[in-house]
Amino acid sequence: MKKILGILILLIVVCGVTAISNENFVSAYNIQNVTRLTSLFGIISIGVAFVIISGGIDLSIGSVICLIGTMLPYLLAKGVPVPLAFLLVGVLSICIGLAHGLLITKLKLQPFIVTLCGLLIYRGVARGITEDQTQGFGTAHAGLRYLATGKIDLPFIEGFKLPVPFLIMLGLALLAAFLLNKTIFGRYLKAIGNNEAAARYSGIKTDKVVITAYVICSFLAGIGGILFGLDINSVQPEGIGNFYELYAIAAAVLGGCSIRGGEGTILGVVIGAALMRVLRNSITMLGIPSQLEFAIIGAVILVGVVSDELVKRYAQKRRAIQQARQTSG
Amino acid sequence: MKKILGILILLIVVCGVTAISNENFVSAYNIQNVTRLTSLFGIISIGVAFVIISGGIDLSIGSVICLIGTMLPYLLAKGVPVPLAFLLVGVLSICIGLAHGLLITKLKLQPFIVTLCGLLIYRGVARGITEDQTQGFGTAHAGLRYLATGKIDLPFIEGFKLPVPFLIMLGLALLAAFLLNKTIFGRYLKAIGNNEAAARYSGIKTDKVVITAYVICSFLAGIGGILFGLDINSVQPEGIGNFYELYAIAAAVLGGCSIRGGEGTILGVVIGAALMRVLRNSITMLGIPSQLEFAIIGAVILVGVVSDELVKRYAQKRRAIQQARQTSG
Amino acid sequence: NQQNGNGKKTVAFVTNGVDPFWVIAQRGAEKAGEDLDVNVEVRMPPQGVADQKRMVQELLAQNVDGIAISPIDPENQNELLKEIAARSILITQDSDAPESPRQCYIGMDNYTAGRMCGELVKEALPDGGEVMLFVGRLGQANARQRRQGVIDELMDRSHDGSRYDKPGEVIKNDKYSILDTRTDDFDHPQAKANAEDAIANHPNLKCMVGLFAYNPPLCLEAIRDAGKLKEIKVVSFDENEASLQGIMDGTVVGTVVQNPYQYGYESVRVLKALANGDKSVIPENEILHIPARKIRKDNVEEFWTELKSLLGDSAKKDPGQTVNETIKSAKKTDPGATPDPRYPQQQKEPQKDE
Amino acid sequence: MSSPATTHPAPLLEVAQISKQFPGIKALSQVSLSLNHGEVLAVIGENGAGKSTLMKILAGVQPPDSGKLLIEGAEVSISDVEAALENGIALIHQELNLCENLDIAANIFLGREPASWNVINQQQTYLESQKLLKQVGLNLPPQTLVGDLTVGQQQMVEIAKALSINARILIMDEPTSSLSLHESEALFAVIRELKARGVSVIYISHRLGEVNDLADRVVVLRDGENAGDLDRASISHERMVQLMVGRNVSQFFPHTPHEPGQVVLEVKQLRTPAYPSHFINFSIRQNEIVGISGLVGAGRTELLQVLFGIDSPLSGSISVAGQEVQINSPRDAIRAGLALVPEDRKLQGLVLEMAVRENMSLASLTRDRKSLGRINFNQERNISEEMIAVMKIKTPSDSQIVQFLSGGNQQKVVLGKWLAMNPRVLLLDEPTRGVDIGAKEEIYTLMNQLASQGMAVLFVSSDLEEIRGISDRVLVMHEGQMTGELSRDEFSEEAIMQLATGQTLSHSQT
Ligand SMILES: Nc1ncnc2c1ncn2[C@@H]1O[C@H](COP(=O)(O)OP(=O)(O)OP(=O)(O)O)[C@@H](O)[C@H]1O
Ligand SMILES: Nc1ncnc2c1ncn2[C@@H]1O[C@H](COP(=O)(O)OP(=O)(O)OP(=O)(O)O)[C@@H](O)[C@H]1O
Ligand SMILES: O[C@@H]1[C@@H](O)[C@H](O)OC[C@H]1O
Ligand SMILES: [Mg+2]
Ligand SMILES: [Mg+2]
Repeated sequence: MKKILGILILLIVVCGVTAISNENFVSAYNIQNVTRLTSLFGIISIGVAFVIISGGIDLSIGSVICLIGTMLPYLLAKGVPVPLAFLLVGVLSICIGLAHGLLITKLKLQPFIVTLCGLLIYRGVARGITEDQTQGFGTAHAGLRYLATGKIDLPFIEGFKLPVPFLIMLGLALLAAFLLNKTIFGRYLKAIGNNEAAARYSGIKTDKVVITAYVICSFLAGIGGILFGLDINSVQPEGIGNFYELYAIAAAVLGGCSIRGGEGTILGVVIGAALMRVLRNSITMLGIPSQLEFAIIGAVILVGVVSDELVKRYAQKRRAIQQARQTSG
Repeated sequence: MKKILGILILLIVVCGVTAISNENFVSAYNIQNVTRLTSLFGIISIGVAFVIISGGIDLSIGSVICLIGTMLPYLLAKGVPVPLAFLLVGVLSICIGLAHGLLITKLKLQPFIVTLCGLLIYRGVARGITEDQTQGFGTAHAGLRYLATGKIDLPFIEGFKLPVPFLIMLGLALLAAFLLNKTIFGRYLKAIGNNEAAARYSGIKTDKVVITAYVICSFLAGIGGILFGLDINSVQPEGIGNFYELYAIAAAVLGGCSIRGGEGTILGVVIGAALMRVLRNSITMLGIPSQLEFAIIGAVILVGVVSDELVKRYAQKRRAIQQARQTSG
Repeated sequence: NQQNGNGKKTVAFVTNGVDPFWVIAQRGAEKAGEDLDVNVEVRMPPQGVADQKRMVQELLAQNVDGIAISPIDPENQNELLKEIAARSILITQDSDAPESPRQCYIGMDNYTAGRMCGELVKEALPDGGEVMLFVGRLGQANARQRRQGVIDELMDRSHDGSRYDKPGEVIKNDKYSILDTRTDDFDHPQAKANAEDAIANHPNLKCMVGLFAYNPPLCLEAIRDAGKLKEIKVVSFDENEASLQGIMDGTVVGTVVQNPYQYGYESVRVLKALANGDKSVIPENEILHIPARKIRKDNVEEFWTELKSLLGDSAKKDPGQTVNETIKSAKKTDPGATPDPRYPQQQKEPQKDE
Repeated sequence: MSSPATTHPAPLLEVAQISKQFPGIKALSQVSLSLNHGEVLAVIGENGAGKSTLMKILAGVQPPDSGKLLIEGAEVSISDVEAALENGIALIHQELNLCENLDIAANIFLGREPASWNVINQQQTYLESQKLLKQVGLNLPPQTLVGDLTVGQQQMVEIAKALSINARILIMDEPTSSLSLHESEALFAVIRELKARGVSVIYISHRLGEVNDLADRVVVLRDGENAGDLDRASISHERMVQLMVGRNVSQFFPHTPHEPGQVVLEVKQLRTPAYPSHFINFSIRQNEIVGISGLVGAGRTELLQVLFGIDSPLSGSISVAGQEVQINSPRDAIRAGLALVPEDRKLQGLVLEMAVRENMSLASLTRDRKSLGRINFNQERNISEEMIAVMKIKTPSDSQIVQFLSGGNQQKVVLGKWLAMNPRVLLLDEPTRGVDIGAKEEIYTLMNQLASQGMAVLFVSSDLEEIRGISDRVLVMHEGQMTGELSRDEFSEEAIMQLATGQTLSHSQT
């Protein structure tokens, strides 16, 4: 909770500063856009959070987005009916996660290496299949595109409409939070992230749990790929999703996931994703040259983790002093 | 040694197959090119090997290449004299490594996160300073460019000329191997990578050693940046070096560095870098569509680590059986 | 020069990146290969200059008889271009390198094309207004030249391709103000986000100019989502299907199209001739000018019908397919010198100012 | 406060009023002690008494919050390990601290490599290592990778390393906890020799027998404070225990004979991966406590791990309550009614970052789950509260993070996790390793209770007193083989050692 508080305050400060210096920031239109993108990145960040909590890492997310994001329009263009196409790409993303999980648990390969290979392979396959040609839904499938670009009127608020991806993200986040906090799977995941051996010695089928985490991650990356594709309607295999795994990981870490495993909350991850998107938006709104975008995002993440560490140390010291006073007093 | 053998055989096989199916592969011109690129990637891979052996990771290499690679021509274009410009970018790259090392050791931040921020920041800074304009040396500094593009006649072999970067890489590799195997620093590095606490309890100033590893890595990335820049003579701030950290890490891992730390040889890393380059070259020479390039490289790395693991297991099992036979016999 | 295999000549066509635009060019090159009985190797470097250098050297290692290249950074790549000229035959296409020993340039002038784009903006906003530019990377020479063309045209400056206005500063005269140039690094979601941010941040924005093929459709997406089709005009570059559809619908003012198919076809034709020692294919000024064209509402239908008829029927069958895919099935074009019917007015004289 | 009992004007080392606070715990409070030249000083105390913390302060691993250190009367500041080494202080840590990727010689000289111009003189390290290895009785080439050694051999390397420092003050924090009797003897010989050379040794152990044999003087810590000193003459088992726990411990091994019931666990022709050429056969009955004795590396841990499904057997059969069971994972073992308290509670027993409650429920969550895989939070709380009460676990609440409990209480949490599963057979691997006397006694009592309630208890221990004290029956292993079985009246130390070293019993056949 304390970890979330810090980033929440940061988010509010960034929003506040931007809103004060540029009122367009709080226009319904802008908020809708930021919300939509937060939702898309939030979904993939939630996925990677599961892997990070299990003590692993997934570098292949961007390439999974690429593969699934190109395969859906590719299949549709080939005349595959919509439900079947969805089924196929869904199964594909699950198989990818399964492959990662199996290699990592059964062959004991390093997650970093396995998913680095994934990063290279999936984009390569997508580029090979599509021969590097941009894929799109054209003007057909407008209904489908509603999933990514649709907006829903809100009963009480004038002007502001809720982007459909936000609802998807919300649903997934609630499900993820439930999984993580209320189910034995979530408990096992955290136990494994902290101490894999102890979990195994307690009769937990750790391999199954870890594999499930990778499957969730790839599956959500797949959903991300579908939504990104539907959103922009032009999926270039060579370019789409490059570096998105790093944004997702950064969001998860900002949101309180420890790269060492065992720690993390879904709410934090979503706030982390929101902070990343709001930052990019604010940079534009504040008139900062777009070239500096990444430098600023990087600096904010760094400041975030550094201050988190310093606050932790300070709190520890304070507690020690207080206790000393109590003991002596 | 055994780890190197596997990848060496793989390298030879790839070379052999390609040479048989396309004689141009063994033309002096092609070998020179592959050697030059191997040398450039070899240099940054050697750098990251130090960090990996210390048990860390460096994701910022590509961005350091970008920053140093753009700053050198930028400074020269601003009229800074050559030696001063070299000094400045050298110091800059060392400071970057120092910053990483200090954050990781003194603030106990995760290497993954620190260098991820670096990845975002350095490229952002380079883009900001150059305002996204491509930097180049134009036709000036031809002498300087000799460092990257020069070739040296060999006394005995007709036609083939040794690219200068190869000599640079050779010098650095020998120095690195000496550091790693013969000096106290190398010993400490391996000790820290395997068991940081044990090293600390032995009176080793672990922080200093780890910081040095990051400095070496960033410094070699800086040299890489200079050479890449001199080689292509046109440094696009948004483009140069993207994903190079991943190639460097992959080369190091292929070459026998364990991502868990404590293990690795410089010879292996150089062979790893060579394999990555030769593979890309072979794909072209064999007429495989270039879109599949990455898929194939990813697959080869994966096959490499998987078979490494399987061989290790098989050897273990064999040893166990032999021992059993001895005991019972 | 050594031929590969069966005595056929082999020529190469090297692009400056991966883009649907280049797939069209590839078809042209391949068609020429078929028609003229030469082997054609097409290379698209995804990662900029370094990749381009590597691909070129690999082609040279394979002893190709000629290379037609779109240099990403012509000034600084001179050495590589010299290397090509020394080991093979060098011509440039799409983007010229006048300082290099190239025998010939095939294509248009990006700066002039940018100015044509600027003219479309002027037509769209006769009374002036706020304009914003969108492009993949400013590191690429053609992007810089196009951008400068638009700016100079709107600012009513003289024709001078060597000017450079820094990005990040508002450029304005009494009529037009060019607020910014946003780049997206070929990240399409970011390209759309850039357009959205512009809409959110500049309520008085009147026109968006997309300088790379994928930019205009993404601008259009953002404008449509924002419900601002009436307020904001889109000016386009290249013939992305969505851009053409926009011109038909009236949501896009117009587009400046090049002739990538012809770039490909002509490159192969010229290279083959040169490889056989026939220098007559090269015009005196060493520029085979394939001019850019403006496509507006009045000629889009004609252009698109031509395009579709050229590409065959399959384009109509499945609207989900992109232009580039349908081009794969491109069938019969007139061989050799007769240009592609889409681009009727091929000129062989140097371009002039408007 | 500090009044050395000896005649030396200034003791070699004086610790004055050292305090150290950890978050939530006052580890040391105004602790003082002194160490004379050529003296073996034993420091004892219950788990968490602060022994290791004090030693880490002396070795420069951790800084004290307050207090002074004096060497030969002069105050010194020991800010890091290097400073400690300069002052001639070397520490053998409680846990092994070796680099498995380096060879023996490299480990011995780590941090002090003989070198010129930073280039290591390998030859010299090998030569000197050879001598040191001989001294500690380890017959291995110094080029051997430490990762290939057994735990006991690694501990001997640690000792050789400490010797190589040529320290004036050598601190050993529980050096024998992973040594066999044989290796322990070699260590004691080394200590006596050091003492003869005038080296002072601070020796920490929970094995009071050793302390009795070795120590010139004993300092007792309790709850981070000085609890008393004993000089050579007044050292006795009872006095030490009394000072440590603050009361008299009357009956240390609370053995009540049990009437064995039905056979619950039967193992036939079992081959383990560590010793594939040996077959193991044995059985245990209800109400029985069976101890497995043997030297380090005898394959006892391996046997329990195979029974519990951590490792898979190569062949053979395991039956529980007369029914043959296939055990390929801990899950299978749990289903069959087995439970294992593993050897290393921090590595295998506990999730240190999680709460007491969450650790306690880790094994039973699946059994108690609600629909949709939800956790039954009520049941979880009930179990943990019940176990805390039954086992008298000292913790502020069941949401305390396990890391902050003392070793004994941590061990009880592991036990509680399994008792919640109500197993038929309880397997315990070194259940009292590193556990203090008070908690030890409680664990013994618990084992007794469980056995009398009908559970079969099978435990592995390297502590002979413990084996003899609480077992109904003892099995002895040697290099992966069951070499014998002893009933309670045959439990002599000699008999067990004979079997443990692979000899046949001289007086009778089993
Ligand atoms: N790094 C640390 N952080 C927090 N608490 C600590 C730390 N190290 C030790 N403690 C706590 O300080 C107290 C003293 O621990 P210490 O290890 O010195 O005990 P000990 O006497 O060596 O016990 P044992 O016999 O179990 O080894 C314990 O309560 C322990 O949990
Ligand atoms: N992880 C492992 N890898 C390789 N060998 C092992 C491993 N664990 C145990 N062994 C070996 O298997 C054999 C049996 O060891 P085991 O730990 O079962 O013995 P033990 O009697 O329990 O001794 P200890 O007192 O050390 O626990 C020993 O030779 C040991 O070195
Ligand atoms: O150079 C090409 C340009 O002409 C086109 O507009 O977009 C893609 C570029 O690669
Ligand atoms: Mg201790
Ligand atoms: Mg054991």
